[in-house]
Amino acid sequence: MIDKRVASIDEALAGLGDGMTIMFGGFGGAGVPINLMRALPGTPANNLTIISNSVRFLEDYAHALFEEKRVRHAVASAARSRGAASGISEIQLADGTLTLDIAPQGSFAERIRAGGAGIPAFYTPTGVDTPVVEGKEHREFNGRMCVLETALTADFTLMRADKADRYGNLYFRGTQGNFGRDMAAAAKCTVVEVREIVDGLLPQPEIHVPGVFVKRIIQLPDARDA
Amino acid sequence: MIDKRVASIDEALAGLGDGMTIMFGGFGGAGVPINLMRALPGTPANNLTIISNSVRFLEDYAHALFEEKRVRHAVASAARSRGAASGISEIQLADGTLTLDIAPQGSFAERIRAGGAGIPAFYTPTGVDTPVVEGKEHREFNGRMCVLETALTADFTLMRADKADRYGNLYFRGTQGNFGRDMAAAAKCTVVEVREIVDGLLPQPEIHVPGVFVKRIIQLPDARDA
Amino acid sequence: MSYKALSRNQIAWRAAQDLEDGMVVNLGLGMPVLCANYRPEGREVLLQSENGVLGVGPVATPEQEDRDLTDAGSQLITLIPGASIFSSSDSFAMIRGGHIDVTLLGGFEVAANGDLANWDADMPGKGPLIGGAMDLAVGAKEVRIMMQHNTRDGSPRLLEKCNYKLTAPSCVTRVYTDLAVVDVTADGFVVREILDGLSRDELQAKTGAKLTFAPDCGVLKTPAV
Amino acid sequence: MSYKALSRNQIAWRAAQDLEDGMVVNLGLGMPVLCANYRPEGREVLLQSENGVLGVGPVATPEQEDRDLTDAGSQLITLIPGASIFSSSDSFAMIRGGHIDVTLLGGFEVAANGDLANWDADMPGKGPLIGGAMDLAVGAKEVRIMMQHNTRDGSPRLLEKCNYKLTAPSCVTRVYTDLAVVDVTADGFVVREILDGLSRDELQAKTGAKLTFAPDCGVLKTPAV
Repeated sequence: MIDKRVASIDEALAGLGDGMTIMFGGFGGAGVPINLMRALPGTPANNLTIISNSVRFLEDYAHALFEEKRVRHAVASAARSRGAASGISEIQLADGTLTLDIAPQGSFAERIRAGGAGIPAFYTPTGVDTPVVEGKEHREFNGRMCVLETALTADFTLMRADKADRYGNLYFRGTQGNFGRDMAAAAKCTVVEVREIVDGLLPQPEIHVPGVFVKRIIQLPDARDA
Repeated sequence: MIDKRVASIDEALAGLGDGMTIMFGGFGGAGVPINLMRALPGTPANNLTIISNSVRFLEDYAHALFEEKRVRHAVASAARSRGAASGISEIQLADGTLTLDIAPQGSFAERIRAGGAGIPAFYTPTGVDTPVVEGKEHREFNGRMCVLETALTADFTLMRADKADRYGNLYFRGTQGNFGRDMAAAAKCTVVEVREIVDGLLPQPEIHVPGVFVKRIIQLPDARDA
Repeated sequence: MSYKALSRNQIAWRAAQDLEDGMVVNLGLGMPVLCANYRPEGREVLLQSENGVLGVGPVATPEQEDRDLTDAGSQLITLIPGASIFSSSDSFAMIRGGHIDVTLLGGFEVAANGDLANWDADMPGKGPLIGGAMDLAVGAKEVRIMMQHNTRDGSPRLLEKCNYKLTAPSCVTRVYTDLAVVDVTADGFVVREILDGLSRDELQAKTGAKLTFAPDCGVLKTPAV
Repeated sequence: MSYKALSRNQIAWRAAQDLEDGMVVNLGLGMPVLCANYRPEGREVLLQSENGVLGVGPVATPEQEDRDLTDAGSQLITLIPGASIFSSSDSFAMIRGGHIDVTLLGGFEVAANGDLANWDADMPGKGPLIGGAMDLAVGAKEVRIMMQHNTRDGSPRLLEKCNYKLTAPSCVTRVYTDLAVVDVTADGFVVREILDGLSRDELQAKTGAKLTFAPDCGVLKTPAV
């Protein structure tokens, strides 16, 4: 019997260890795995690479990871902390504690999709003539200059959805899906916190992510209510 | 007011002309635009490139295009006619009337997605060490040899869905979506035959293809019933 | 003569008038999102948001608020009938693939060849933020910029060459400022509309590149918005 | 001694016994799809079809038939509870991306290094048909082949080197034939099970590459199916 339900956050994050790469779903507050992020500093995970559209989410919900210098590299389309003063990740970027692979958001999303889809690299016109693709291989297609972008994969993906079933099938409310839909396929171990694990199995029209991409699901209340 | 409804097949296929490239959705009988295919020989279209997972569909529903030697090039993952004897497309492949770009089905599908997504080319491990990628650029990523595949785009896409609304939003039944979902975005003029054009607009959970990818919709009965 | 520069809402009103019936439009953060409020009556303009929405409706009222339904600016939104939702990769496939008719974006600088700089203002101590701007600038059929004509210290933002890091080269087709509507053409900046009471020489003096004035150059409207 | 080679259904039964609880499996056309009928009770094996289905159920009865719901072999199918449907590109993303545990495919030839040839039998006058075989052979975590041990004219199909055009190199892990179950290992073909009544020498004589016999080499079962 296929049963991807886990009962505790410890079980959900089991195996998360040194030197790993973790992807984080979520955008604009929707689909952000706040409960799992908050639990990260309590794991032995160190020397981490984080892949998150915005580094700020990690500052918001797993600040101790930065304080304890456990994040060494970030891949993101935004690495700006809240407010006018420097945030901890900005300070660490400046002093070299943290390194950054900054990408246009579309290239960021496509690199994740490629990672889950077995596509090691692709060309895109985005970023050409800007400093963010300096050093990347350039090549012209149909008269348009493009750059080579490589796939992103991870050891873990942490994300939030609205509903799941024991197969790991996921249903999103509203715009919860965003990056998580592709991140689910790009990691070896995808862990999803959900509002509700349904009895039985989700009906076909409600399945936004097939369970094959998901390893563990855990029912946890909306951390924004706390 | 956005209104992509057209009333006649002539209107649906208007502009289809010489030297054009046409994509055809459909697999296993589901999502095949049989009505539109049958109307193709009646258009002035000549010197065509067809992009269809199987060339056979065109033989079945637009045989006259081959008889009149109006198809010069095909991109497909299958170019085998029905039965043990040679079909007309097989004869034309053999005598050079028709040329063929044969691709593994996954590369075929991904090339179409890339075409709609503004990705001019990508690398894939599929096909390496087989004759179908001979002459294509090879390159190793992470120790695995891959080949460069280029995007496919078209002047027209013809496909079938179950329901549409005036915005061009599409709803598929069962497995109708298959290649059409990506082909809709890869053509300049996507024409969709549907069982029903709904009053009003489709509800969000039923929209499988956003209308932005669709140019014309036409309500036509299921040609398999004829 | 004296003049009163347009407010942010007036710039947004002006930019919104150019959105045609049936267009698919992506509105950037800041001034551009204000355009949603000024779409001319009777036109169906579909708003795309790069977090995965086509058919963004008005910002949610307190009763409508749903924290799981946001736009790319993290505003809580509503959907119009016929709206669809999809993943980030599909959203950028839509953007990069050339399916967005117009994107309206904020800008730091625009060059006479259409180069755009709008993502990195070299803020000391602050990290970079690209977001969707580069993909929108590269992928949308038309890129229109909304910005103040000058910086706070009076420096021009319309330039021969951008000083800030580029977002994308040769992409901008039109700029809406608080003083004028300026097209980017093969011959450089062409003024289409200028504020009443502002002389052509004064506008040129506030601009860092040569301006040409269209033969039918009109008066920039100042609606009460 | 004499022996009776396995029927197609018996080969399918044997291959199905190796499908473990929780596996995601893609079954190729021909013999492989027969495996769906012999999945051991109590195991949840999810069947993927490359036209965009995860959770293929039994072939539709006449009352259930829906022409818009098919598998990659154009059979009218049903869905199991928990099944999902997606596009062709998403389906092959699933396949190429390594998310399929096992694919069972038909074969023309398998080489001792795991090379597979199963797509182009050089039929005169007939066009090529690749379909999903190459992506499945490259992408699935395990590629298992079901085929007759020999061609109709008695030639071997397990070879040192394939004669037909390859589908993919070094991909096959196990072969189920009407005579034996043979693993492809770093040391070449290793026989795991052999038909009762068939001697090792006879099997070797019917094979085009050296066979090793596993220390625990067992008897190939002949269920009444």
